[in-house]
Amino acid sequence: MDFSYSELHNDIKSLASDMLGDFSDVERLKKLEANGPYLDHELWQKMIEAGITAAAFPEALGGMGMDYNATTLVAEVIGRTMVSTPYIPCIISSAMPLLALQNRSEVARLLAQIASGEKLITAALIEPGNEDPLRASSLVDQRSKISGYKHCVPFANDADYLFIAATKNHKPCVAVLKRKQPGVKLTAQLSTAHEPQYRVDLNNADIEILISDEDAHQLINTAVAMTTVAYCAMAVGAADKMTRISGEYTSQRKQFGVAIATFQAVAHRLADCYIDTQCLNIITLKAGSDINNGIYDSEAIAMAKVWCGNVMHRVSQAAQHVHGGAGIDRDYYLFRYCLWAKQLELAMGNSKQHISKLADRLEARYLSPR
Amino acid sequence: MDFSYSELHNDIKSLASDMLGDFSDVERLKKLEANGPYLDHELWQKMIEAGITAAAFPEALGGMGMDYNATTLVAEVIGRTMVSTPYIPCIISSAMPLLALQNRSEVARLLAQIASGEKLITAALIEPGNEDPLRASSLVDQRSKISGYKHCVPFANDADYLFIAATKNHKPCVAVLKRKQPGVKLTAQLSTAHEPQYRVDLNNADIEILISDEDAHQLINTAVAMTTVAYCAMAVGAADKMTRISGEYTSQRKQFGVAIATFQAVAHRLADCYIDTQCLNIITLKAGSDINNGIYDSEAIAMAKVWCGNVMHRVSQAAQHVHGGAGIDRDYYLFRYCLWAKQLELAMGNSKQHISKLADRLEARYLSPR
Amino acid sequence: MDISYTPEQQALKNRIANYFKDFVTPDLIEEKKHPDFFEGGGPVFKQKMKQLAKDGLLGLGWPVELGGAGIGPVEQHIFTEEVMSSGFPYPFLTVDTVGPMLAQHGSEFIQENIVREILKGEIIISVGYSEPNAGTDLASLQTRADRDEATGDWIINGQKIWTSLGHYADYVWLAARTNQSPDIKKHKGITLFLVPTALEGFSHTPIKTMGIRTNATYYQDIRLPDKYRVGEIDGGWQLITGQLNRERLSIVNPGMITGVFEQVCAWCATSKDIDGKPLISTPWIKENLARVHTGIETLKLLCWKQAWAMQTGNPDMADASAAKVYGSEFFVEAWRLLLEVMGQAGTLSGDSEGAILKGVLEKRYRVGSTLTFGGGTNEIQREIIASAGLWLPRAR
Amino acid sequence: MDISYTPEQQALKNRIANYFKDFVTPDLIEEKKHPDFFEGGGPVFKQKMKQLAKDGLLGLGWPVELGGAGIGPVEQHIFTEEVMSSGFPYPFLTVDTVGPMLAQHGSEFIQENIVREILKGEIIISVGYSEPNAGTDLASLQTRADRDEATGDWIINGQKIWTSLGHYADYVWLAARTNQSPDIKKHKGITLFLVPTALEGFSHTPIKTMGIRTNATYYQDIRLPDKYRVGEIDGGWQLITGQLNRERLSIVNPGMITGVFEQVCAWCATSKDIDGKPLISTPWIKENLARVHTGIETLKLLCWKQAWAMQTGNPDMADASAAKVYGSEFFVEAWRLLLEVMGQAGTLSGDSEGAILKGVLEKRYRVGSTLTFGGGTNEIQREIIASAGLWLPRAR
Repeated sequence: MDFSYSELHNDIKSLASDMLGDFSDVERLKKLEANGPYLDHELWQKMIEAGITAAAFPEALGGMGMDYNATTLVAEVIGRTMVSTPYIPCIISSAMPLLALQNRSEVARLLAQIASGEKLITAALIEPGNEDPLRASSLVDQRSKISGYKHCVPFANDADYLFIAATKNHKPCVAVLKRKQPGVKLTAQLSTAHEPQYRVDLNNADIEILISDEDAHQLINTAVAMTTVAYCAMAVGAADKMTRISGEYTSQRKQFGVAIATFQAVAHRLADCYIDTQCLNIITLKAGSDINNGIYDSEAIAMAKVWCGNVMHRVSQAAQHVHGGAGIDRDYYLFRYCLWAKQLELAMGNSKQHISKLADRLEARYLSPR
Repeated sequence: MDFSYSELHNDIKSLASDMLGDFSDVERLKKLEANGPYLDHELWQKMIEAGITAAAFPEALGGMGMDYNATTLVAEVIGRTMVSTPYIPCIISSAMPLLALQNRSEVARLLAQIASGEKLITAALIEPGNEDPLRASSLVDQRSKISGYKHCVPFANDADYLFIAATKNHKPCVAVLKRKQPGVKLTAQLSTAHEPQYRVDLNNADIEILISDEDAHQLINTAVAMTTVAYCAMAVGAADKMTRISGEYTSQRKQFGVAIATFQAVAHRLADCYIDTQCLNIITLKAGSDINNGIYDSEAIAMAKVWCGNVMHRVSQAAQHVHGGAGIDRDYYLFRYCLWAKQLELAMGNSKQHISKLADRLEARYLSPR
Repeated sequence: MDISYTPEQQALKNRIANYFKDFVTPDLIEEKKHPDFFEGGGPVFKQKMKQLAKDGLLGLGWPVELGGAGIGPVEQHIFTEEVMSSGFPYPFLTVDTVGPMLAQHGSEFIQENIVREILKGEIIISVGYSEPNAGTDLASLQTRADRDEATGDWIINGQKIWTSLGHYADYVWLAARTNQSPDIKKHKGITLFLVPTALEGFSHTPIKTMGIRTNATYYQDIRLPDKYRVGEIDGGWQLITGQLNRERLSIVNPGMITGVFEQVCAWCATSKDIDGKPLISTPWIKENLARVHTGIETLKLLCWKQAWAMQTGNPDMADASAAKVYGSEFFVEAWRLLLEVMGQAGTLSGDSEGAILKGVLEKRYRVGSTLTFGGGTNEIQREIIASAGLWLPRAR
Repeated sequence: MDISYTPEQQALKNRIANYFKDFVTPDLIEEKKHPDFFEGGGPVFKQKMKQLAKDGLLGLGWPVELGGAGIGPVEQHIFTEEVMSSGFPYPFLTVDTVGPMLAQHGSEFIQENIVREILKGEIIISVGYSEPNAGTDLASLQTRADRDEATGDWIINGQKIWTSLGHYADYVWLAARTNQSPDIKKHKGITLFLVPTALEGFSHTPIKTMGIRTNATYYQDIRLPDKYRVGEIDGGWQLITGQLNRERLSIVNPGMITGVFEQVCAWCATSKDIDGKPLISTPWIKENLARVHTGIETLKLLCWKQAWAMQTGNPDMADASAAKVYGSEFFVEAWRLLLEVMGQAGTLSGDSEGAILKGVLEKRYRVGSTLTFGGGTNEIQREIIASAGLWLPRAR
């Protein structure tokens, strides 16, 4: 049992903290978001150059050979800084799972292009009315043409490729799709967090199926597990930051002649946020550790997402509340965290869905003959 | 819409408050309970004599012709004073539903005997492993003999009769059973609240079936509704009293040189108890009003029991917590309320069961063609 | 004790519900999409307000001599629940909180000219209390009104924030300091004024929030005739608390959620999961809905009780605070529970492709937190309950 | 970062789990039914303690030179989780909180004579802090120890309450005032002593609570040799906080619930509802169980992290408080959720006909609330978190 990070992990975290911190200056963010959802190309380029994006790729593909834990550290820093990059959909949801197929030359080539920043991939996992990627209703026919709908696909308009969960012959498959082709139509969607998202209409589009049936099932599970825990890690960063922003604000804001943080009601509510953040953090670390150990169906993953939803809701509401009006003012900087809080709560299954899943597993375990 | 009570209602409430208050002197209660669960015969006799027990009976049967609301006022006072009488199982669970059959001479005779205190009846509604009185597994055969098990029957050892929900020919029926007869065996059970309760083993015991099939269904529903809301009313009294006991204690208890009620954390927690009590009270009033209006399947009844479970849990824990050790000390007087709190939470369906019921109703309503 | 509508109240409710069925027309929906008009203020909204007045619905509970219907607070509440449930941006601050204060405490000039206009749907009033350094601690406000002894006019200078509707309101119900003496308690030097926004020296700038637009408002050497003063000089604190007591109930009006709740239930009944089963048959989804349903019914009862208490005497102060805390925190929980049933698609906004029920809940999340600190922060409400409801010694 | 047992830790866990499978024998279960022996103290309990010592399990994490196994805090925690889960009334105050403090700060006499006896399972120690007027405000304690300058002995007078196990403990770890000077801060005049309960002048009376028996203990002119003093004169406050930091983690040990949880799940799987369906297939029942399951796994992780931190350096103070608040409030919630699945039959006690799982949960309800105020009330823990974890200015 070891709760400490290696030196290399600490290095990548502090590198990311410094860089993303520099790029999350509030005035800069305001300017970028003035025209709506955006990708911070300048920062993304820097992250690629610094080796942050590909840190968990093997050296042969341009990476540093680190593990999944390293990517969650970056996700946590993103949650702390609210920069807008495709790190999670590109690196964690798409590239990391594809590492399992790196012995295939076309996959290795793609991964190397992602590592170098030459190409961008994003993940198209969910569909309108169906958020289970293992039962995608996007169908691939015998000529490897896909038709169907995906939505809430982050950064699709900037991506060269889409990592897609689809169905062929009633079985799941994983495919890579070139975005720029006839048969692929994007429609911008506006979501709470202001991440650029798109509905993708697929109409006999060309795809390359990478893997099918049981193996595809496993790969989709991997992508889902990695994405889920990445959001939880991002939530850890966001929860901690919201709590600390609130601590600073209430330590300075005076009413009745004293800092409002000296009111027990305020201090204790923030203490509850601290406790919540600790709990979310520890279960997220466990889930990440399980993924690192190859356990993609770990109960800790569902548990982490249960906490993620609850903590994002509670901490975001507490932070807004103790700020009074300032918390929701778009001139201040708390609101970005609160908007992402809702997104992180609902993406990849909310607390109730995951509790239901855990409940079904518990039932099955205790009813199965021993 | 009228939230006020009639003068007569206020009179019966203050009569009950005074009398039950007198009999709930802590030293008296301690002496009575020294030998385990008990019925306070002296108080019960006084309540009968004062006309409190039969207040909602028609005058012809020895009552004052009041309504169901009057009985919940008495239940609230019981929750406030923690006296141990069979008022709820005898009057509310058994006699009040039987009023529907008062035009039958044998029922009228029994009710008059209950009113005069000559006879005591109690309700045997639930069974081991089955808490739905509409689906009792206690079976009545063609010779009107009953066999089966009931449990958690309050005051059974003091009762002359048991009001029983049973099944005959696969349909519900309601019967009255003489306790003292071969084929009826009582075993004392110890429950959280220290109300005297019994398991009743029925083995070919004689019963008198009062009503069967659809009409029995209706009568059982009435008994269940009236009992459920009576517990909610008792819970209102208990919640308010626990909150006020805690308010007094924390106003006097000093730590760090000040009354601990001046700490915001304490004051606000008690304010939350106040809010909880208000909510429980208002929904219980609504449920009682619906019963008064003959609506025994009112959603407000289930909602009141949802609140009852939640509020009993929260207020009891809060009261214990702000007291520190004193709250659980059997030498002090809070603990009786806390023990009953758990009983009131779990009797006649807990919060989760009633939320499930409401959920099923909602589903049915929205899925039914309009 | 009979907690149900009288036949007359039931008939009124049916009539009003029927009236509002098609009241929110597509052109109003379209108008509300403009951030400045989400809370009213556009031309369609203004026309609808006049329509409401003409149809005799604006002042059901108001005295007849002021142009109301004089039916009573319960009936007024039945109306408010329905109008809010319809989605119409009903100006409850004007009609249900400031209006009645003006009717009771306004000068003859105000009574004659402004109160009647409110009931004609001609006037919208903003509330000007909060300042950058005076939020929960309202008594610290620094906006000042100085008497011009020569004319008797008041010269007003200062700044307010969170002046909702301030960009289109006709008046601001403004609290200003009229006594600068350090010897009196801070809350004893405050006077209330009704400031016409048309006067020279008034200006506003938008504050964009997560969910809605509100305003900072500025008062520079505004010369205000004394007839716009409300109540006694230095006697504003009681008017503030009186208005806030009414506001507390208005902001937790169940109409805020009843309509949305029905829509979500209907959506869950008609939407199917991947196995073709209605969403409403999923255990956790119907449980979420049942919890919201239970919360709504409870909130309704708390509000009815308050309305009934207004009719019969003085509503209890601790109970009003309890309703405000319960209601505002219930809304926060309810928006969460309802949004959960939509899954990730619940995060899609307004007109976005794929947004559910036009993103009504996504929007509610973004405006939902204001209620727990607006109208008197919930911490202050709990202090009121602790002292007025439980007689605890004061904290601090 | 690898949050899983090493193969050695897994083997240890398996071995210990196996060891405890049949450790709680029927005679111990029977003995625990006596109110005085529910938390240990009876002859069977004492024999079991010696057995644990003989089998080398009492001091896994203790240094070898004191008779321990010297394996480490994580291993000690693995043991404690299992022993608590078994239902054995493990004296964690003695072995896991006071014991280590004595090993670190005790006099030579104490080290030689008492510490070793603890690891032999021969000694039980009670904690004597709380007094009728000193609970959360511990520094106000008034029990006094006065030096007899002639002999160097201490004369102890005073009263303690909530002295759990005080009716059978061999020693009380007692905090007493040794400096009455009004010029020093209250918490700077306190010294720690280990008081043998066999000494003349010690007595106790039972305090019956909702769930368990505890004690008031009295100290009348007890003459205590200086060798029973622990740490510096007037330096007791650090020992108190040191002991409480350890207690905080012990009282939220997940072993308190893991065993019970398994039992409840198994009961829900084998019990059928009236339609013959296993209870565990009812949506709300399995949801309740899943919520408890999630809470337990989270608590385990928080405790593992603390045990690991003890091994590698100083555990974080705010995190220990966070674990205590979370754990104690989770237990309260968990007992409720588990009891709910039993319905009304859940209220039946112990040996009663119809009691489920021998009323284990009914009992837990009655003892459950103590954790939120015991071991340093949760309000104080939140103050610690606010200042040590969030650097907020101090309240009051």
